[in-house]
Amino acid sequence: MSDFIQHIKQLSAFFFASDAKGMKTAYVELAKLIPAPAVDDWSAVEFSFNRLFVGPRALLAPPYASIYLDNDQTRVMSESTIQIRQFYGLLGLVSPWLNKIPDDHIALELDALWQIDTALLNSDSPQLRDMRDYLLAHLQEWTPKFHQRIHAIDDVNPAILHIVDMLHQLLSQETSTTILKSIE
Amino acid sequence: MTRYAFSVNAELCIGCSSCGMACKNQYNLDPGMVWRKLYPLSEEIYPHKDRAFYSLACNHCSQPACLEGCPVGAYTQREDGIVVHNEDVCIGCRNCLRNCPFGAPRYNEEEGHVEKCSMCWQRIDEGLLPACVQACPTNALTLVDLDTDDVSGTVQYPPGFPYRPDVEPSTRFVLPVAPKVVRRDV
Amino acid sequence: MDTRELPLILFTLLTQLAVGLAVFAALRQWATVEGSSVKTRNEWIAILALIGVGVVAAFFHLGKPLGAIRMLANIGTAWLSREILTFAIFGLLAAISLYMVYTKTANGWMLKLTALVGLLAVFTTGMAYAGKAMDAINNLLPLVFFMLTVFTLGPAVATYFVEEKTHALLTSILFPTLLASLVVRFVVPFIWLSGNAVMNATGQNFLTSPLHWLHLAALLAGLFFVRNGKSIPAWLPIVLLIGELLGRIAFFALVVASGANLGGVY
Amino acid sequence: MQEKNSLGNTNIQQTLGSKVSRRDFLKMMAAVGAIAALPGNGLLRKGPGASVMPSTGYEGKDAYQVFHNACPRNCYDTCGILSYVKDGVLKFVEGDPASTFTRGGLCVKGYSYPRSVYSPDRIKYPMKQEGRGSGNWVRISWDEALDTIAKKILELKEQDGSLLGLGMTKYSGNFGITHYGVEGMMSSLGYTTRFVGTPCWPAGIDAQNFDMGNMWCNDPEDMVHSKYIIIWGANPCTNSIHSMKYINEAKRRGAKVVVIDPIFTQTAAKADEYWQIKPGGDGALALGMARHLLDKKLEDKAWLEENAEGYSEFASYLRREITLDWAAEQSGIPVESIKQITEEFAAVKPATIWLGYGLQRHVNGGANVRAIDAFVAMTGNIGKVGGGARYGHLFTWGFNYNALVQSAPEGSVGYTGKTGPMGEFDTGQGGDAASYTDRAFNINKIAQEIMDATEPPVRMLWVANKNVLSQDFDRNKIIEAFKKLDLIVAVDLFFNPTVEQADIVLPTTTLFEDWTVNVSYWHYWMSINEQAIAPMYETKSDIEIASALSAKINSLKAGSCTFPENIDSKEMMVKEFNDGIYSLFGIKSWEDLKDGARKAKLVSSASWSDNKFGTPSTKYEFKSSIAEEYGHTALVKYKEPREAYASYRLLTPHSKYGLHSQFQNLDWMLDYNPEPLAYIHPKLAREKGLVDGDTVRVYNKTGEVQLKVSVNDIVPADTILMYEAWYGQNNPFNVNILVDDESSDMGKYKTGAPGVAIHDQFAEIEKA
Repeated sequence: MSDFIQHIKQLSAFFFASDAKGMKTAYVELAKLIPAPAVDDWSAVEFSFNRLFVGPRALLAPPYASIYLDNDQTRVMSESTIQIRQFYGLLGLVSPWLNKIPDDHIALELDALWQIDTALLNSDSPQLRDMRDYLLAHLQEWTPKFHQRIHAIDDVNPAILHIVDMLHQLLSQETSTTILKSIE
Repeated sequence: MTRYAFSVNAELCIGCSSCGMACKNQYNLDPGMVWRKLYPLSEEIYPHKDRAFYSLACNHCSQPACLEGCPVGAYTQREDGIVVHNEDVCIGCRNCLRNCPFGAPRYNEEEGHVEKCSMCWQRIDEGLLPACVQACPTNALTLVDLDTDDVSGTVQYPPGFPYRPDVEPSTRFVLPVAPKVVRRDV
Repeated sequence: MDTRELPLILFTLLTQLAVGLAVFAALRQWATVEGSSVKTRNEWIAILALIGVGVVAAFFHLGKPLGAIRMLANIGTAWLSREILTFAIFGLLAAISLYMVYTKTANGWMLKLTALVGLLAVFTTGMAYAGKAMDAINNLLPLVFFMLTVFTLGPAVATYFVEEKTHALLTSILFPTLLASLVVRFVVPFIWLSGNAVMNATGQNFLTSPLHWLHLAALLAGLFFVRNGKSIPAWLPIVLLIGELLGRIAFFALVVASGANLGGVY
Repeated sequence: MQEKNSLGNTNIQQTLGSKVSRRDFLKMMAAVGAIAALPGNGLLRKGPGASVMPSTGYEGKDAYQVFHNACPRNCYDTCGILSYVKDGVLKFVEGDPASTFTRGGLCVKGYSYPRSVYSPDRIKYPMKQEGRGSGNWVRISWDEALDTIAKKILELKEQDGSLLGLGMTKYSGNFGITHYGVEGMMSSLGYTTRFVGTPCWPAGIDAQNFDMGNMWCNDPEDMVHSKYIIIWGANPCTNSIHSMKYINEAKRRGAKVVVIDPIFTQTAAKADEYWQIKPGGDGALALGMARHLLDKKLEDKAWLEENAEGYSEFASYLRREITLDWAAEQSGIPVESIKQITEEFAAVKPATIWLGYGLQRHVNGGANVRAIDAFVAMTGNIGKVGGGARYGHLFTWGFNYNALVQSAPEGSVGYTGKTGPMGEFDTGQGGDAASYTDRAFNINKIAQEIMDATEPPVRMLWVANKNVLSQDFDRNKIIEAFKKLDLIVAVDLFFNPTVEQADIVLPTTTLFEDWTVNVSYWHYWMSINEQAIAPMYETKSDIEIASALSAKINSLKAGSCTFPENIDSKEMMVKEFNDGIYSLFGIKSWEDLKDGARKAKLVSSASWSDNKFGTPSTKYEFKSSIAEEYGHTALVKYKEPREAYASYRLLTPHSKYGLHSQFQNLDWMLDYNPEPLAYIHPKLAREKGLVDGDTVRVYNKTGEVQLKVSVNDIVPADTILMYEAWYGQNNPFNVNILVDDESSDMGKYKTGAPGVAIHDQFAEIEKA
């Protein structure tokens, strides 16, 4: 569990990175937990990262949930984005980039998951568990498509592929264990 | 009594497409989804290609074939004649596509349901015009009440539109007029 | 063609085959003096299986399969609802018939009733597919087409369940049906040509489509090899089945909707 | 579906049973005490006021906050917009019902606005390209971006002793008044190189200034009073859709409408009569019509007597050199038609001509406009309600241009040669009285000017409100010229061909994220543009960029920039208003505009209603000394059209689905207009063996484009028509690959540079 928390925090940090340095820091942290391929050229990672998630060219894999959950895949800030904002609201949380960065940005959603898990460490509230289940299910609904889309793109930097694979694997595992628990 | 209908005046229509885009804008339709659009008249009907149009969406028929054939009752018709489709009830059997002579219902593959023009009944209930009608810069597209408004001088079945008295489409039309043309000889 | 229609192609074809088999199972029972002694168990198993597969297939044409049960909601006006209902009853009766045949308690009336409801179900299908958007088939043609399929595939496939001597009975039905089917299906597209723009376009589509001509070829082959008194070759039902399948694909793929011609001359 | 509404995804129900339903959510809201916000990566503790669950679709007017906005695109109609906002998100837009001109409507472009705001493809952050055109971009902070830019500017100053090495090109991407802050930013840095003039309408502006002393059209709403309307080279059905209702109304009241255009436009289809004129033959036709007025003695002698200068000379010129047969020959319009329409036009008053911008995009465009003006003047329709030679106006543009008017820092060195105005909106006021000025280059010859520039060469280019590589002429030449530049900075919304060639891109706000005020060059309404939503990502308005750059460069070297360091668009907008504007529009304060668009209080809907003209003679001048000064004939005279340089005329007018390179790239627009087409006449199609949908090569000396053809009799057989547009980054289509930078005759006088002969272009066409 606590390992999972660490992963989520660092994954969130990676997707939040605004430059190669930030990507490297998170990557190195994650490498401590799960062995990762060595990276020699970090600016190559950054170029690739920006083509996928940042711009200025049209994004190859926009990092926003609504793009994968809605039929409308060319609009951000949709209803489902606002629902995630409401969800943060229920947790008593709010994005500092309200109405600037869509609330369903992957890094923010992972951060929310991290916040819940950290809170659960010292207080086991059934409601919090329900909300964790919801967030996890929500992530598990779109991140596989996100993962798939990135894999469909030519010459994505291996470091980024490693990260999205890791994200995919962690969330899938966590979801299955959660479902098992919920069945008991 | 009130019987709402669209009136499409092709003489006044300037083919600007504002009506169709106003509709997408009002309901934030998915890309690719179109409830209202312009249908250019073929040269047998109007002598110049792409220069005369019917702006068409749902014709809110008096005997709606969509409603009659819908197995789940997703369609209802209001007192005022507006045919409303309920996406939540719809199960996407597309039988209405097989029945509407005007191709008004559109299938949304992703959502697995059919969608169509609602004549903006919520706006009408608020005393507003449908988004498309409000958007029309020349009053070519108007909302009429067939029970009270004078629609003489309009036709129900113009060329370029199916003759279907069996479903009684409510839309009324005015035909386009072509100008005198002086061409250079080249 | 629109692959979304594939489930319906299967549904209509398989259920019509099922009804055809039911009719002949009942017929044989009725045609013989001592009712239940005739062995029709395998037919009824096949019939149930066909209905099952057909219905399962039908689910796949829905955008929201989970809502299928709601399809009974509009019995009042929607032929589609009525179709679902009658097929449900047909399925039920077929199950009962199988049970009775199995337990040797079958009586002719029950089987005849089942066959009758089956025909009724095909009737509702015929009405349901007379779509108002499709000028070419907004009439009794779907019903005619479907019934012809019933009386083509029924006797043809039934040959697999009966012994040689009963072939005569089947042939006596199959031959005229094939003849009628061939004539109707050959003539209709030409009649469409003389109709309005969308009917004409439909006619054009058919007359230029290999699907249509292969279907006719299958029927012709049938006529050639089905002779009174002669037995039906084992491969023929397969050919006819394929023929009907191609014809059914054509039916779903080639009919033009009037909405496709807005702005054009009708 | 129910679950979809409440949870945004249905599968949860399957995966976790019905654990989390809408109801549970509300329960949770009550149950869950806010967790202490931990030092995570982003999410913070939320303040009070948890909002309710969202729902879909239209929720009724009351569910939204409504803001006033204004469409700032380069368009006649400049529509007031109502923006409906919920949860801080723009949901949909409508027209501002307060304006009788737009009457609550927008256009196909305006209704697509929510798509551009929330397109995932928007430029989000300042970014730096490692290797121009390499596609290798790194995200940088605003601070780093401005630092790089400021240092480059200081370096140029160091190197050249002036800032003339810094060039700026900007045009009509956003006509909001505060966007002149871009020019202001340049002025506040010193004397720079400006790409001046306009690709749009300069020849006509000069022509009307020579004739009447200003470009000043009647209120378009008074066309309802016109008894005869000639729409000459304009296509309002596409480019000013809200004007059509007035023309229709005039028609309903019995007016005759004639459309003169090389193309059978949508507007032509709405006319009583359409003339397919030979492109560039407009002047000849107008002079022929004028000659016929003389022959039939239909001119308004009294008015001419009173109000015209040089008329007799003009009349004798007509008698001496113009015949109807010649006019028919030059224009392609038969003599009989010319006679008939001329007589009909002269027989009624008021009668009016709407001169479009298309007809002056020729090497003889200005001369053609003067000839048409002259015809209207002869019939005595100038200064009449429902009459006039309508072209455009800047009557309502009398703002302070606070953003624009900035003085150069102490001791700035600049250009000492003679320069003219810096574009059509340059009110002449402003700048300090220094002997130095900016260096003015022709905006329409950007490639050539950059290539030829010396002492100093242009080393840095600032691009704002402009997509140079889509909209400027001879695209291939521009790519070459750009190689001479050390630093290109592009400020934009989307990754367009210009951004592709930039070294630094700065993300800018949409109109919904900024404050400004807008007026039109056609109608007389003014609309405020409120900030309706927070700026997405790290976008900044032109004003915010200017003030941030000012702060940065002054921190590096004090006294380098005079632009206010802490000012936002709203403050700047407020400063734009003055008593002149207030009294013209009859408002007490700019705040009044929050109730809706306002119309100027006009003495008369007619321009020049008092017949006091702005010319030296205060009369209507058929003979203009100023025209002569600028190298044109003083007298209104025929000017030869451009020689063809290829087999077919190429016309590249505006599309209804886009405005220059904006809108057509949006997904919704592609639903209605998926791809570019070349329109050719059936006769030409037969000659070339082409049918609808064939792909063709259209090429000439400047380049080649490939696209599909539509065989269509709206074009003559000697003409290829394709609409200008940028279809987004995956479609290289660009008509300006085929348009050279040949100048039109006029424009220097009022806009600082001549226009471009956009419609004097020629090309070949072959099956690809």
